[in-house]
Amino acid sequence: MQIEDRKERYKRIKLVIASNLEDVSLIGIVINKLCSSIPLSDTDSYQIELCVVEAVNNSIEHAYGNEKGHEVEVIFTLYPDRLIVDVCDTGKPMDQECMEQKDVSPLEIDSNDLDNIAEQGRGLPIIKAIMDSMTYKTQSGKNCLTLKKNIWS
Amino acid sequence: MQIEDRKERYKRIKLVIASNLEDVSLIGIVINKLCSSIPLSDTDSYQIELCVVEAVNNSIEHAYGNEKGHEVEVIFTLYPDRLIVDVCDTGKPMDQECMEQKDVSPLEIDSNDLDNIAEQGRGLPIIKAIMDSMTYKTQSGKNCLTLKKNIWS
Amino acid sequence: MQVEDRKEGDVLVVKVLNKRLDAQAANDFKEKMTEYINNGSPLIVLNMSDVDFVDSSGLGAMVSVLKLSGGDGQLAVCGTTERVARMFKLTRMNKVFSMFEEESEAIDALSQ
Amino acid sequence: MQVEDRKEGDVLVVKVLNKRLDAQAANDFKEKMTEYINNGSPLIVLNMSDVDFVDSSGLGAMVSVLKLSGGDGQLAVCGTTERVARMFKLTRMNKVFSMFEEESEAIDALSQ
Ligand SMILES: Nc1ncnc2c1ncn2[C@@H]1O[C@H](COP(=O)(O)OP(=O)(O)O)[C@@H](O)[C@H]1O
Ligand SMILES: Nc1ncnc2c1ncn2[C@@H]1O[C@H](COP(=O)(O)OP(=O)(O)O)[C@@H](O)[C@H]1O
Repeated sequence: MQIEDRKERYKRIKLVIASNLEDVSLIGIVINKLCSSIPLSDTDSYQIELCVVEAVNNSIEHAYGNEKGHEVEVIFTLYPDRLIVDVCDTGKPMDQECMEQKDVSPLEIDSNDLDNIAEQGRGLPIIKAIMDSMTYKTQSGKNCLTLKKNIWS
Repeated sequence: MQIEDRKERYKRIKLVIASNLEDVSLIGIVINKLCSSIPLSDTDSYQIELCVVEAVNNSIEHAYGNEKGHEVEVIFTLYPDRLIVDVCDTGKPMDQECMEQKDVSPLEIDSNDLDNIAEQGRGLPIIKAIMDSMTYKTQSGKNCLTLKKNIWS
Repeated sequence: MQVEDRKEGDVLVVKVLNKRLDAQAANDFKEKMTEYINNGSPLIVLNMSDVDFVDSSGLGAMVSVLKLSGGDGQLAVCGTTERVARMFKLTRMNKVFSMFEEESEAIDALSQ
Repeated sequence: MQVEDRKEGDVLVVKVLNKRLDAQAANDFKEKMTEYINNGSPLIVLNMSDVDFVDSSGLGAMVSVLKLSGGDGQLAVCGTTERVARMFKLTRMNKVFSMFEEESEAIDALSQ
């Protein structure tokens, strides 16, 4: 976290786990609680928890290829009008294509054609459907997926 | 966090805030939730929250002398039989004396002698009274207060 | 991943006891369910009332189990909590799985 | 730090609206209370029913206010939640402050 003047009021906490799927639920539980204490509704808190868990799973599974011993950072920053969650890893960066293709449309399916219903690929579409914005950046070896949710208070 | 084989089963999450009293409540809320989801009772969760908040306040106020822009790390590790919370800073180390003097006794007071009732100095005694052990170590510029609570399940 | 099972006529009722059906639990869940199917239980009711979190990996595992079981005439889901039901709706899975509020309704539906 | 106040006869009832009386809020709390005392409200009931967390800094601020007010004939505390009451017990503060469950009891005690 940088040293900075807090020109705009915010609260921030960073959460770090090892690249181990066993510990992802801790991130989920914590994000849910932080959201509900803003306070956001149970539904909103759960949906944001879901997005963050999807992003952390992606870092572990795709950026680190399920290799243990790396770190995934989640930075939760609450501004008066919005919530920003950054999910960062130092693994293999994501193809820009993955970000762009994953519009909300992959959630649409033909429910009668069971064989063609995918077993994967819903993580980024779910995030896109729930959050107000999602951006991805790689800088000096660190990849961050930034999720934004506007808060109406 | 080191790379390590998990010989003994545990779950771990690291929480980091800037040395800013405004953000300490985030640590408190999160620690409380992590404890209650172990699950510990409401009372135990609150008491552990209190100890961790006292330790984080001490790092900000004493180790960093209320100077902003530093980091306080809280590492929550849950083993099958115990909970370990490390509170770490990179500021001025604590005198070993402070640790040793602070027995549970400073909580004892003469309630009729209002003038002599202290306004400070209850942080470490509270921690000693609630946790099963408290140790302090400085290593290569990093100070860690380690709190242990046994878990009966 | 913990489950509890019992027979109701021809139907096997499987209750998921974990609170989270997530990336960590997904493979184990798939294996357990595959075992049930391979051991000759073609009609399965999945009781999800204890599950309060499902992510896309958990959902993927459920889709894979549904395919293996032969479709929604063979597998029914019941008792999803409101938040999980919402996740099913978001991903259109409410149209893929036969979903029931009560376990008894799900058992009846498969027993016919 | 937010408080709400009202007069009941000679007694000023001050309700703390923050959920946390912690190191961040302690100074502000002390200043607000000092203002009440200096503005001529010697009898104060402090309603803590909305506060669900007090740390040693919050406690220290309360002790300082108690001293300034002139002792427990002048200041009474009411409505502490169970967890906060437990913290008062641990630190023996339940013997230092006059504590009441109900606001009305605290007002009565100071009004005599
Ligand atoms: N953090 C990441 N790092 C690298 N690649 C990623 C990351 N997140 C997503 N991807 C890529 O985008 C694809 C789609 O991700 P997603 O929609 O979450 O589905 P799934 O994880 O089920 O494959 C992944 O298969 C992967 O190739
Ligand atoms: N993390 C720390 N770093 C440096 N000094 C500390 C730290 N924690 C405690 N101390 C020292 O120990 C003393 C007692 O601490 P404590 O019991 O928490 O009471 P208080 O913070 O109210 O003074 C402090 O005044 C300080 O001198």
